[in-house]
Amino acid sequence: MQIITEQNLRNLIDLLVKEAKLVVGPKLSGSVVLYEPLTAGTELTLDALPRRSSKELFFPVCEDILSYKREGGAMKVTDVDRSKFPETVLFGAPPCDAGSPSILDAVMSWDYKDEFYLERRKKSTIVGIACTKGDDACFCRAVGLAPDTENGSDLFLTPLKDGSYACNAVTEKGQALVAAHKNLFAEGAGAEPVPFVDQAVQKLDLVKIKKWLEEHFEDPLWERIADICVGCGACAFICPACHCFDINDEGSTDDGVRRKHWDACGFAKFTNHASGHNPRDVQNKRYRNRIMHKFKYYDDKFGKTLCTGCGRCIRACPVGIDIAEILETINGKAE
Amino acid sequence: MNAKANKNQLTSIEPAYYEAVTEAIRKEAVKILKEDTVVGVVGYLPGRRKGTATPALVTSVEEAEKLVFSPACVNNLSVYLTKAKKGVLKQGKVGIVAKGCDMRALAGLMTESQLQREDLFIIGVVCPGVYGFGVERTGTLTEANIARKCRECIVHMPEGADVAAGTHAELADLTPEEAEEMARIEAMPQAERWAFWKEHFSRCIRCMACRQVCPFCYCEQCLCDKNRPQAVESSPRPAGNMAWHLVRAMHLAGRCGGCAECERVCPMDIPLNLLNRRMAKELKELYDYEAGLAPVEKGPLNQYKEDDDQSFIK
Amino acid sequence: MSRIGVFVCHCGENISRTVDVEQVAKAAGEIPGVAYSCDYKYMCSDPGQTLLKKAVAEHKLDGVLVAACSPRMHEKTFRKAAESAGLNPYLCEMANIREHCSWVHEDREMATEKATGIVKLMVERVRKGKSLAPITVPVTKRALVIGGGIAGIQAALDIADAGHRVVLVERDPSIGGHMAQLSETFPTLDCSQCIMTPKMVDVANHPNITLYTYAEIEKVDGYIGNFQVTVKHKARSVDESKCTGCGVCMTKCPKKKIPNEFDQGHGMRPAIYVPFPQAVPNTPVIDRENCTMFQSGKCGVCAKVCGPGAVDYEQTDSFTVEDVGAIVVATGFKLYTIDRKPEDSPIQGYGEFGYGTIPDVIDGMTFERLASASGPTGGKILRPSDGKEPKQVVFIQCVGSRAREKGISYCSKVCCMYTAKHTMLYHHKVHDGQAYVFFMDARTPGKGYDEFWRRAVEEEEAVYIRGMVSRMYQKGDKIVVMGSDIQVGVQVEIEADLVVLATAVQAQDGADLLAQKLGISYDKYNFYSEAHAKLKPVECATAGIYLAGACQGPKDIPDTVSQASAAAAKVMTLFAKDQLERDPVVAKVNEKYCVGCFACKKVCAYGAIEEKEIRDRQGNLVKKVAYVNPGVCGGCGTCQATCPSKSIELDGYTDEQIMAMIEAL
Amino acid sequence: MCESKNIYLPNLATIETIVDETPDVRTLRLVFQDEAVRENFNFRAGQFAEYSSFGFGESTFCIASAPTRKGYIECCFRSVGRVTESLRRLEVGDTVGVRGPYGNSFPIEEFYGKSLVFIAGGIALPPLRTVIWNCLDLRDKFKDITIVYGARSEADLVYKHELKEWQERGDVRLVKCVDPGGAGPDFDGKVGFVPTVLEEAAPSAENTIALVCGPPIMIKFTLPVLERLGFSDDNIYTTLENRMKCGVGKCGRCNVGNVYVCKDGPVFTAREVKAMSQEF
Amino acid sequence: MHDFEPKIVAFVCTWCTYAGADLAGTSRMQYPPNVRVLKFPCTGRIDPVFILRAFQKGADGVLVSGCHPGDCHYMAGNFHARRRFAAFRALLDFIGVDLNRLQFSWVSAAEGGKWVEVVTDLTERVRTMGPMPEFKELEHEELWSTFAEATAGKSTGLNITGDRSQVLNTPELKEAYDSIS
Repeated sequence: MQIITEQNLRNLIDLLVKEAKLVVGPKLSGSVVLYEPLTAGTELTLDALPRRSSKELFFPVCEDILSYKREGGAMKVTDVDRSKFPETVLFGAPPCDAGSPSILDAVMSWDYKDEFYLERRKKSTIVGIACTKGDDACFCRAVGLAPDTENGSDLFLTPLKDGSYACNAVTEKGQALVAAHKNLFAEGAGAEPVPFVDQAVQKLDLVKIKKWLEEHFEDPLWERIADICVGCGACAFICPACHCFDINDEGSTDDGVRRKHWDACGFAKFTNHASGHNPRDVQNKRYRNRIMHKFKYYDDKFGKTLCTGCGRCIRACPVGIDIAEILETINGKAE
Repeated sequence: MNAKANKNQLTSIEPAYYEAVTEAIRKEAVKILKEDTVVGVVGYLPGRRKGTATPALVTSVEEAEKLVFSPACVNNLSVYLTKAKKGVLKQGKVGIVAKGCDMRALAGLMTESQLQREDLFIIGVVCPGVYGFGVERTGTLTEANIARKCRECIVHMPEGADVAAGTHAELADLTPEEAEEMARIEAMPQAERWAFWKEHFSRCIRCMACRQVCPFCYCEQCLCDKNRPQAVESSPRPAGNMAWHLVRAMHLAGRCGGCAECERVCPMDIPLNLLNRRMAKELKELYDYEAGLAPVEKGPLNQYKEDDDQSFIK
Repeated sequence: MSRIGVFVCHCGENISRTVDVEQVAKAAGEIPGVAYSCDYKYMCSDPGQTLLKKAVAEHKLDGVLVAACSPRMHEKTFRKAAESAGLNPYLCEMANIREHCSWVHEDREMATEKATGIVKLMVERVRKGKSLAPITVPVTKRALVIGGGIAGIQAALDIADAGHRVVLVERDPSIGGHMAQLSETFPTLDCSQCIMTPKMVDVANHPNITLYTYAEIEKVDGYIGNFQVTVKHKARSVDESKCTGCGVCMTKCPKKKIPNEFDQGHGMRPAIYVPFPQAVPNTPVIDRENCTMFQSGKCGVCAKVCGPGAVDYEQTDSFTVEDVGAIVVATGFKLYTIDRKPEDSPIQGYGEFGYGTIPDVIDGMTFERLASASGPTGGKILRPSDGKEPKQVVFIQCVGSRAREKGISYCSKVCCMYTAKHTMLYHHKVHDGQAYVFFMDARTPGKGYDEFWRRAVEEEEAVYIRGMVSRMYQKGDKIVVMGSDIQVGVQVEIEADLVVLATAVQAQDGADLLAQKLGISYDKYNFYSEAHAKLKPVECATAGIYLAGACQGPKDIPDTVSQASAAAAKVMTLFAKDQLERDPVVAKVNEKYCVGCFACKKVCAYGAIEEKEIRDRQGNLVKKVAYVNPGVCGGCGTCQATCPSKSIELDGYTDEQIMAMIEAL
Repeated sequence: MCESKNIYLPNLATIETIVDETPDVRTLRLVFQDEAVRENFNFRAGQFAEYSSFGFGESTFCIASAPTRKGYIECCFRSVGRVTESLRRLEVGDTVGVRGPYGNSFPIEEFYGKSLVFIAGGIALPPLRTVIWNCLDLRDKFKDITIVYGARSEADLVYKHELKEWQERGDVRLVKCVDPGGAGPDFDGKVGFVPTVLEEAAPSAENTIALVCGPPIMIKFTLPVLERLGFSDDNIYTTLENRMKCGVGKCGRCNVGNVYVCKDGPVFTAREVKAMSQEF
Repeated sequence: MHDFEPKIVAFVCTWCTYAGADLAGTSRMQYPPNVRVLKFPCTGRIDPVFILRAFQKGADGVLVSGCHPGDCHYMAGNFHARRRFAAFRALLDFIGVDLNRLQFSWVSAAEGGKWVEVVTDLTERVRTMGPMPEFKELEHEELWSTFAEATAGKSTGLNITGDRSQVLNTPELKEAYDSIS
């Protein structure tokens, strides 16, 4: 087994920074921990789940997709040079974050390919880490992941009781990373792993849930949730799997930028057609769409569940809507 | 005087207090539902996780008997009454559980023609305070886990409610953290203040939670959703974020009742209530106005006096 | 993409001396949306305007910017030219590169750069501009005059004589107002009633005037050209249509000792009465509070003696709604009552003058009644307490007026003159009497006024003492008046038989309430505010409402009559057209997004914003939104800056225009 | 499709002509500025595109011209929103962005040898107009062609000149109607709602395909009529208009259940529509 | 000519200040050409957002000027504006905008001289203060994840600040480190 000490892990970050890679990891930003570029290994903060998921590495909060400028009489449109996207290494993503790109790859490339996402994805290496923290909002086990799920990571670290990490290069990218910095890793048996935290929500039968959803497009449950949902986008924005976006022009009619940025299906005007027709005109339809999209539609279309059980939406919901509780309820209802 | 004496002694508010309030709320809610005074009651139900509660609209006696009040009942429920959000009022008279700070929002909404007093049955809560964020939620409220806004609360007693649940209880000798933080920022050099806010606003992802929980953000079309002309860029970039929070603070000036919900729900921990408090402080100093203490005819920015301060004008 | 034409004017050399106009025109041509640009020596000249018109046609321009002088100078000129070229005039704007540029800068390079910048900015304004159609409002050619004093009478007669119908509403049982109470008027000393009563009769007989006395304004809806005014007709208890005015009821009424308001309480009247013999209409009213029939149900004498059976005890207040196009407010004044309690008013009383406690301390209006031939003493000056002729009379000016510390800071304007008149009247009637006047200043501007005042002092032997009275008390049947003569610097003490106080002129009781109904503004003394102190002294800020007389501020009769005629002239101007056309720079509400917080309504100084109900097809109330009455909107745009969701927008200054201009900075 | 292409990048097109169909409905004829694009731009009837007005953003409409007519495309829109209003402000010679074509199309080849009934209401004629012209250009491949088209009022009928042309053609049956109260004195069509008029016109369902497009309420009442006339759900086609942003199956707006209208649609058979979750 | 020509934007009401500026012109008074005047019917129409927007779009100083209290052509527009701007100033101050860049004034139609004085004072004051960086920088600032050319230490303007001496404590590491630097 490959072992890396905590010190060397931080050293590795320093080296990668020096190599002019974009190194991203959990870092204290103001009073919150976020995934941000690390400028030194010492900045890596592994004791809290970042408030936002690591999806922004591939799917930024906001990005330019083109710029336009009227020159003389003619409009000129300029593409974004995606070749300049940096080589990136993501550190410290627990399975619920590290696992999200492999879910999103499907929608981003199923026919038309979103090269903004894919280029960033191509140029990134994910160093995942087994999760030994967790609180009563966590439910990764419930949706089929676990604190030690390696899938999604290129290199996977398991915290050991002596403070070092057991490393498993899951993919070629991971192997390459290890190979390039061999002297930081050591071969050995390693200490005992740090135990995982128990989760309040037990494993759910996602097939059963999906079936229930299929049969309960209309259900009082949706109205009950919608009664209190205030229609903000907090749950969607911090979710590792939500990927809705909006496209807007910013600037004048003569000179400006077209930008793609996060959007949320909970917003009242999300599906509002210019004609005034709004297929999801009330909050229960919108919340239903959120659950359906995660646990039915996405699975129908791409064979994957659009949720990693990170629990962020539960912690962030202004009105305490608890997706794990809803899933448990459905699980209990479903035959 | 008794209350005063009480105040000085309390170092914690025990679960028993909340249980008594809970009982009173349940009793009243059941009563008004049974008597058909209201079609529903907006209150709190316990959450799945320890030390949490969620808002709920209950319409039956059985549900009403499950209503609770605890330090976890942080939400300002008045947001459910404004039509752009929920419009529960459409169905008839509604009961609502309201803390003192929530009452300020109700008064403000009445001032702004969004609510009619006669459409509401207000179950006021004599509230000693609620939990802050990221704190130990044990059921007991102490200086260690009380919300920042509650430290400077001036509306423990809900004025103008139909009934009040609870008796006076307050924690003693709380340091006014919010006022201190505001003073600290005000004392910063200008560039440092800018850096402080810039850093905070750059984290904003425009999830609009601040807007959606705000009782006063009841516009059908928010200025930040309007993009021709675009006063506020809709994309979550530093420029638009700054503009959004400034515009919002300006729109709330003279209206915000200080429930601090925007700050509580911000997933990025932006201290939004500081902006609102700063505006409130200014309007108090300039025009001796405090929002939401009672429904009034006009807010401070909808009226003027001929001799208003103009020392800043050349 | 727009096709805007930019025309850069040299203004002879006024602009081209410091601004490279060719360069500006060239730069303008490169601005997106500009289809044509040129420079010309004098754009405002005929050839210049022709150039503009031709260019609009040739280049199919959809907007025009003239970079020249201030729009305050020539905006109208060019908008007219643009209009004649087939463009909407509001798509023509001016960039001010003369007053704001070439005249204030010397550096040619920088001035040129600035001029170009201004043009760029203004092009954006034109680009985002919208065609605006003039707003027309139908006009109901019928006027309401509130108040039947001399102001109201004059205004009503003028408007009626011009051929328009007038509704005149008077609160009291008779028109005539204060002027009917006066004995003689300054500076000519002609008899007030002699000149007043014929006018009152004219009102009664005028075919175009509908007279409502004993009536009040209940409610005012609508706006300029289209007011709906609800008039409350107080129960008179006498059917006006039946009453012949024979007066038998009054003579037979057993209750005759009621102090007569018209004589300031110094004469008596019955419970069924007309205020004074020449009252118009000559229809009595029953003073229900003092009528035995109403108080105890036993009497009914008047009904029994009334031949036509006009007395009707069952009568109740009734209401009519009057459609009018304009309103003249002529509610007049009242005199300051000295004993006002401090807790009632910020204005403090003058307890030191003994008014109300010493019977022989009276106010000026009471003196008028005493001096009036129709008054309670038949024109003899007899003091109230014992009916003796006073030999020493002290007049005190500025009681209430100009006393900031007591709450009123203004000058009541008429007191100097009427006090002078009083001394003369007194002198004429009591030849051996002596009048003293305590005064601060004698303010006598006005034709013949100073001469009149001098006559009082020099010929009529009034003793004027410059100074104020500090104390006054009853001593036997005398009133000791203590004061100082500041000119001589001595204390003065006069033992007077009668003291007449020239009390301040104040706004009528309830003036504020009426203003609120009318939606007009008033000052802190409840005098109504004119729209502009100099240029719009007759208009209210609320369109279609005009002011006449002392309701706007203290005035003497000639000023009042002038203003009344001026108000009438304004009404006639309004009535000269069937449709009222106005500048379309007004606010509009986006009803889709308005949530009805009515912040706009709260800040609107014009009262132009109303609450409008939006209902669905079933008639259920969906929401209330703001509605801007375009006839009333002044176009300041305060509402838009106040609206959080920008659901209200001022045409001609839209956010889109302004933002685009800021963008082009 | 080229691998490294920016799928959000529009092609630029110049407005060649503008036709006002009704007071608020406008047709733009667009010509691509890039010659290669102009030559190679191919689409099928029923597909849509994203049209952008720079500074305002993108809006989705079908391509309203027929794929058989090359060299240009046409779009037809009602100005109701911000983007459409800005598109309306553009003039001949101005530039718009066009992304597409996107979505599926009407399987016209499968209709060969059959009769066709087109049923459209109001501003929803453009999505069928592309098919109508496509079919008329290949007239001999089809049997009877019937067009039932109605709008709120006479003024709201779009493509008035083409309606006239179809009316005058011997090989098309045009039934044109307006809602009660919407007809002028000289109106030569029927007065009534589209479903009613369709029922009266009673086209045979025998070997016939029905293509329906209109506001949701019209479709709701038209489908039972077609059923009564004997059309099976497989022989009824419609096209859906949901709010779209990306047009390429990513942004999460247009889905009806698990169906991305922009990718799996916008053309669906009545059977497919009914199978979709109740959301529609 | 100066090294730095500040961009000054003036929002003025049409009845008083615009006319006052006209008077300055007809009187041939001189003042710095840096100011661009935007005309409004009334100061009551001026939304604080415009001021914000002006700063965002590159203004180094903003002047808002209207009629003296009591002189408002629309009776009360300037009174409402006065309160609004008093509040907005406090907000700007609180978030760290130097209020020396924002001037409010009452300039009547007769005060051509005052207009010149106000404009000159503001222009010269802002000139000595230098360009206003805050909002302009913000306009071009991107989140780290957005920036196409993002590389560590460059993207967010961050500098590598970690203490390397402590990290690179073994010779092997030092070697590895040096080999790539």
